[in-house]
Amino acid sequence: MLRNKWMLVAALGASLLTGAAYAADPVKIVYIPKNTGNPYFDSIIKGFEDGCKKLGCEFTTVAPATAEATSQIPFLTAQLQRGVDVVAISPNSPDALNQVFDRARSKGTIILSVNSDMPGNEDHRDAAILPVDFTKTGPSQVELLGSQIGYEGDIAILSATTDAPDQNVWIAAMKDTLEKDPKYAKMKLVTIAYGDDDPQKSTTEAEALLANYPNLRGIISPTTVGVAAAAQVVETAKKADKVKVVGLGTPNQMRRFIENGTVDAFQLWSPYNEGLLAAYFAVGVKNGTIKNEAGTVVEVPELGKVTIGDKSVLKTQADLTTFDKKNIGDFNF
Amino acid sequence: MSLVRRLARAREAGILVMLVLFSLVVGLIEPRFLSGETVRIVLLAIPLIMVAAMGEMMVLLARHVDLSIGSILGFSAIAAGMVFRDHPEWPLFIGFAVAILSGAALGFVNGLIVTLFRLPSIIVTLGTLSLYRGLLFILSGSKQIDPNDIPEPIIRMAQTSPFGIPWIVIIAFAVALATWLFLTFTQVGRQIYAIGSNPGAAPLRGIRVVPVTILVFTLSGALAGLAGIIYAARFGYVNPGITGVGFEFTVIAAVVIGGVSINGGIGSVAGTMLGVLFLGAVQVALPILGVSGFWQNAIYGGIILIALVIDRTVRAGGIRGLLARGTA
Amino acid sequence: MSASEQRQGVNQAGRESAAAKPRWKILLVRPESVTFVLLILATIVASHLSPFFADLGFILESSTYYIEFAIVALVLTLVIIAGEIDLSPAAMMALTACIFGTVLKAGAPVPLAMAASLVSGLALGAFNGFFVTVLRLPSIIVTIGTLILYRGLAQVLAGDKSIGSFPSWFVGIDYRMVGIVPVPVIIFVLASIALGLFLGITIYGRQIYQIGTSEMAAIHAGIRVRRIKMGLFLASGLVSSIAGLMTASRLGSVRYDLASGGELTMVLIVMLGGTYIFGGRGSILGTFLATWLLVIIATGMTVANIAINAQLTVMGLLLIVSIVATNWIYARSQR
Amino acid sequence: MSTPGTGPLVAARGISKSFGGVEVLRNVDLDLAVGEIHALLGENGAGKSTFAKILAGVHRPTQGTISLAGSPVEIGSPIDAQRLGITLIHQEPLSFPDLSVAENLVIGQAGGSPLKRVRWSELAENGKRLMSLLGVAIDVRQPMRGLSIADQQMVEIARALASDSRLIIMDEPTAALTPKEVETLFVIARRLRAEGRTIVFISHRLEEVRAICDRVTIFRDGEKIETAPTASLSDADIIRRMIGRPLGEFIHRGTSHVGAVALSVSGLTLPGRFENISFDVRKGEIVGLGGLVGAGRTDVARAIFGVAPAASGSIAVNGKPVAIREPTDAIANGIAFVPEDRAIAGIFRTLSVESNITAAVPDRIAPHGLIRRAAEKAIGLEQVRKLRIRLASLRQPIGELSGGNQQKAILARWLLSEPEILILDEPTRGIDIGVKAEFYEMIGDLAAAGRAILLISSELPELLALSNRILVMCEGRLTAEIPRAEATQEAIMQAAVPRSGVHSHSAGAAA
Repeated sequence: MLRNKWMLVAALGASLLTGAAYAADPVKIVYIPKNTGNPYFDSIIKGFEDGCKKLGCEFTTVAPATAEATSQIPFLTAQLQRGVDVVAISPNSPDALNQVFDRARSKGTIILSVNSDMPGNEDHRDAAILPVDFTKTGPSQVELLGSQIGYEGDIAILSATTDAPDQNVWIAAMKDTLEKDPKYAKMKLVTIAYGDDDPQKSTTEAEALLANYPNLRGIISPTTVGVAAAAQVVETAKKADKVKVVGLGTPNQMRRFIENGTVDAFQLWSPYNEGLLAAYFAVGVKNGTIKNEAGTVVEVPELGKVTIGDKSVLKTQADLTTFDKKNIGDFNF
Repeated sequence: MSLVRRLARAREAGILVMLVLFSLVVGLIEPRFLSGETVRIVLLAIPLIMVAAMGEMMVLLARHVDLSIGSILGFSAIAAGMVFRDHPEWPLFIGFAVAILSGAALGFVNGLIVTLFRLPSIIVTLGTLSLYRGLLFILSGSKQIDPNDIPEPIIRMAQTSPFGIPWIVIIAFAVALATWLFLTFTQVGRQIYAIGSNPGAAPLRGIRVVPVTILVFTLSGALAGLAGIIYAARFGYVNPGITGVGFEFTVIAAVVIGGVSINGGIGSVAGTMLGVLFLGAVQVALPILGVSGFWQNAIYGGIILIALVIDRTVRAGGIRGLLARGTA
Repeated sequence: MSASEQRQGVNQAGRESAAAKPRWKILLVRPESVTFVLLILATIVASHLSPFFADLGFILESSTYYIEFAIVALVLTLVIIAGEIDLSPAAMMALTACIFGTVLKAGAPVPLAMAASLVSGLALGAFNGFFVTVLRLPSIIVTIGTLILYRGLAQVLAGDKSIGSFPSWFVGIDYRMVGIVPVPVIIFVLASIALGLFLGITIYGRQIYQIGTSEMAAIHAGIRVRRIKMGLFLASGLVSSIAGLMTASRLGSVRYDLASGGELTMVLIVMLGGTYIFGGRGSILGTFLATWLLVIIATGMTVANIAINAQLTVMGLLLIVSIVATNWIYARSQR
Repeated sequence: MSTPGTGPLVAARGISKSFGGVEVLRNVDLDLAVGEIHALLGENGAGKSTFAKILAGVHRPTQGTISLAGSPVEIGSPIDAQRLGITLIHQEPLSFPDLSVAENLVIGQAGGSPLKRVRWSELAENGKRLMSLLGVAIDVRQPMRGLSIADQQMVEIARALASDSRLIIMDEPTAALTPKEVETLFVIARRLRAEGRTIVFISHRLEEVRAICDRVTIFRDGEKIETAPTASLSDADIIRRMIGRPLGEFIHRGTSHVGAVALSVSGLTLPGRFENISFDVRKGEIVGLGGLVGAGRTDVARAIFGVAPAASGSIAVNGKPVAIREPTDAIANGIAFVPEDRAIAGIFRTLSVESNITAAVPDRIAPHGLIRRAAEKAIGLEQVRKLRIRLASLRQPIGELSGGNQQKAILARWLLSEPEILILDEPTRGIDIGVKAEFYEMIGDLAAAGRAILLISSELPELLALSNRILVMCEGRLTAEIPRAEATQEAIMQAAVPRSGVHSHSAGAAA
């Protein structure tokens, strides 16, 4: 907390002294997460900070209070007015920001979509930094749960909202895997519930799952709010041995459940690395050392080589990281 | 006139009938709804709303409204969570005290502004809704309180107690009982009803409207603070941007379903409890029926409007009075 | 209850009539005066806070994010002067915009979809007006109910999908410029002049003040109170759908959470403009100045990288302080 | 007159009170003895209610001191008054409609901590006892909502009894009561006096004052005129002191020619308010409408004007039936209405005199919707001159004017609409005595100019002086029509007071 406040002061100070602070004209990067107070994005910010420390770029972050579609726009405009070179953003809407992006890019500002892309609107941003190969999320989650329940029994999915694009892609892949891979033939997907990424709603939905399906063996929740709610419900109902919970969660959010045995394992990737990669990529593109086109290889000391893919998409890692009792102590985000 | 009185008395009975009918209809569509498991889920879902609803009910009884309870809940939960996280060695009751006292303090400020400047509470608390949320972001440094920062005994409150019923349920019903005793058997409790019933006459009758009004807002804040602890217990973490957002509308919906008049003076603890139960049943029924969560807000809004019309009808002395022209 | 005391005082008769107040004193208690002073102060402070602030083009561009609310706030000013309030316009903006998007997606041409949005705006306003004028329920509570209901219906209609791919001529109203002034700002200025004249020199404006000052007296003077109030709620619905369409054009897409929390901003603008929360007093000029005050404050804080938590705090404080100040000045002027 | 050896219970010295710069009480000295019933008399607006409210802590005096039982006291609030043993029975009963009768009897009473336990059975017992003492059959467990005004008034009286006060102030307590209830009240009042309590009795009814009051104090124009033993003054003496000049001067020598029927009302009914009201008003005629407060007179006027239309019955103007659904319809038919409660239903307090005067004639100042300042100013000035309205500027807020000038502005508003039928509801309430005479003159002139006038008034001398005929209402019904020749105060009162002794619970609205 202390460090955070200091950061704020530093940012404020920097903003007041702009003009005199950069004799060497460092690249100015701003990151706009979905909303403030979300621990997930704090890790991305940390990645940016560490990256910029090494590269000598100037980094700030600003965020709206709510993850509502338009709440990022005033911040975006203000940053452009401040003359930043690179805007990295985790957009709250796949299309509401298009107009502002277009204008920023016409003035030479680089727009990076971080952590999620803008499906269908890829030509409004310069590149996307994604944490993992999203096609692997679905099968990987199914395998994780299957291994815990002996590849047999009723399972359910607790998702975010019915229209959440990422989650829907993953769920489709999960269904596909369950249907086509004979390994999972005995696992039966009984329902998909939607908790709207709201703790209360997710909790009620998870409770309804337990009530409606007495033979339920497992829940996959590919959203951080949902997986925590599901774990909490299973713990409260004292059914941890019967119903296994897997999903995508952050270590800090899930640590308790891992340590008390409610949850055996869950998955995620490294948001920190996203920030790091984004910083390296941004500085490289701005300085002309990296060509923003498919096939170019970006080298980040901590990550190794990352190749720019189709539609200028960069992925920090290929496979998801699995967290369990053995390794969770190594992570703090 | 007798119709008015009968309707007024029948408020609680009416909600009970609504609750039973609703459960039966849902049960007919989806028999799984009528199970012991549902009762357990509903009981777990309602303490959060019930505790805050008791406070909001008192505010409405005094012919005011408190829109800031969601932010107060968030603030108190963060404050208590920070105590738990930064001082794990302190006894737990300090966290409780911090939550309840910080809530009471914010409620006190609401009451002070409303009475000191004679402003409509709805506008004042719309302002403090934003103000308190801002303060809680500042207090928390925009950092959430993670599950492993919340002590084990707090989490267990949502799971068990020596009596088998989870502590949070016991707390909720204890708060309801205390509220009932307070409103029914103390001078000041009756004065709350009197102020809401006729705010103009209250000071002429020797009622100290200003302190009583401030007290009501303070109690509402304190109970929202207590609800903050229940939130931490039930959901296992507190997030500055999520915890308590939109909570005020849920609570107001529950209270007005419970027959508490938005024009003050009318309402009972029993009715409010039924209102909370009804809302809990709706919340649990939606996923069981497979209705999209997107309907929830529309249903709340509709319920508030219907309750308003019913209240107006009762006060106007039935449908005929409602349709009578001219100025009332 | 000082008001009732004063009433009784008047009722119980008096002898001498007090002398009229001097002009300068009347000017001093004009509701807009404080707003104007604050506007100048805020501009100075914001310019010192960040070197990037003092750029007219930038301020005008940033203003487009608040202009939609401000246009609604102009009508809300009339509603509040008439002694009522409407807390649902932001939700109406979302619902009518979602209706626009849905109709468009169903294959209708843009003009038809726009018409659907405008008509639904009128219908939503009429729904509010029905509760207030026919059932005689307090508007402050009714519109809290419809605020939740309309937003909920928008959610039912659109889920959390964003509805987009509007034709390109429809998109980007805020990038169309007249000189360096974006079109929404032009609309706002024109609407301000029109409503200012409406309120200032037409008989309806006069009657709105009279209704807000004393509804009973207005009824007894043969003023069609219900009709005028219904008209105001209809106007509120209509202007909300216009603002919703402007937002849709600016974003190029709509979602149920469009303009969420906007009711706070709208009420804030009207209150900052010195309009009296209990009706009978206020002006379009005040709301106009308050809009720029808000734009300056919000933009100034954002461009100075002041964290959002401080911004929430400032906005909440501003609302409360502005009502307290207006009430205080008003009470003083009555002495 | 106070008992020798003991000082007065209340000694008020130099009490003055102003509201917004307008003085309503001037330098009043008054002693109230222990164990007396003391009448405060005066016309409406003479200051007696204000004085009573100062004693009860509702208002604070601008100047002056009050001593209670010899020691100076500060009565800053109703709570202070209660603690000092002073209770006020309000003219219009105060109640908490959602609380039970029993609770209404005690709520807010001083004493005990806020957390003191409420003992419900005791409350009910206590309530029953008080009700039987007053001889009324009210179930104390039912909520106040729905009680008639008379019953509410009895609860208000019971409350004063329950409070065990040494000074009980009754502000027109009998206005809504039946003779039988009034008698019970008097019995109780005498007993309270015997217990050594002091009662202040405010009433317009001289016979009641004679029946129980030991002394009377007469107020006029905010000043105390005289305190004297009741027996030492004749009715004529009292009236002379109240109005400052002999009654005779007021009588309008009707010179108007009474013409055809202008307004005809038949079978007008609004359930709960009034029933089957039929009468005619002719051109050039002043028809008085008398009755007690709450008899439904104002409701009838509001119905004719369309503010709260009747449920059934018909209204005809100049022989043609008209449908009046809202005031606009009434105005279109040439009806004007000067309402009783000027502060609430008459003036726009913070708006200019000008805009107040022109409020009912939008078409004359704004022919195409746009206001013509010049026309408005001309109209305003003309009215100010015609009615001799005293003001500093036409743009001045009307609230800054005196009551009489406010009322003139309202009258001006309606004269602008050139009405054929003018309904005046208590037109001279709260108006200076001098201005009152001007009003009487104007009303007479209006009738002389051929306008039909319906005059509602609670001041019997006013009715008697101005009316060609007097209609009387009681509990929502017309009970008498008295030609001028036969009209006396007694005749009017007889028709105005309910006879049955049983209230109809439906007639419960304030006039």
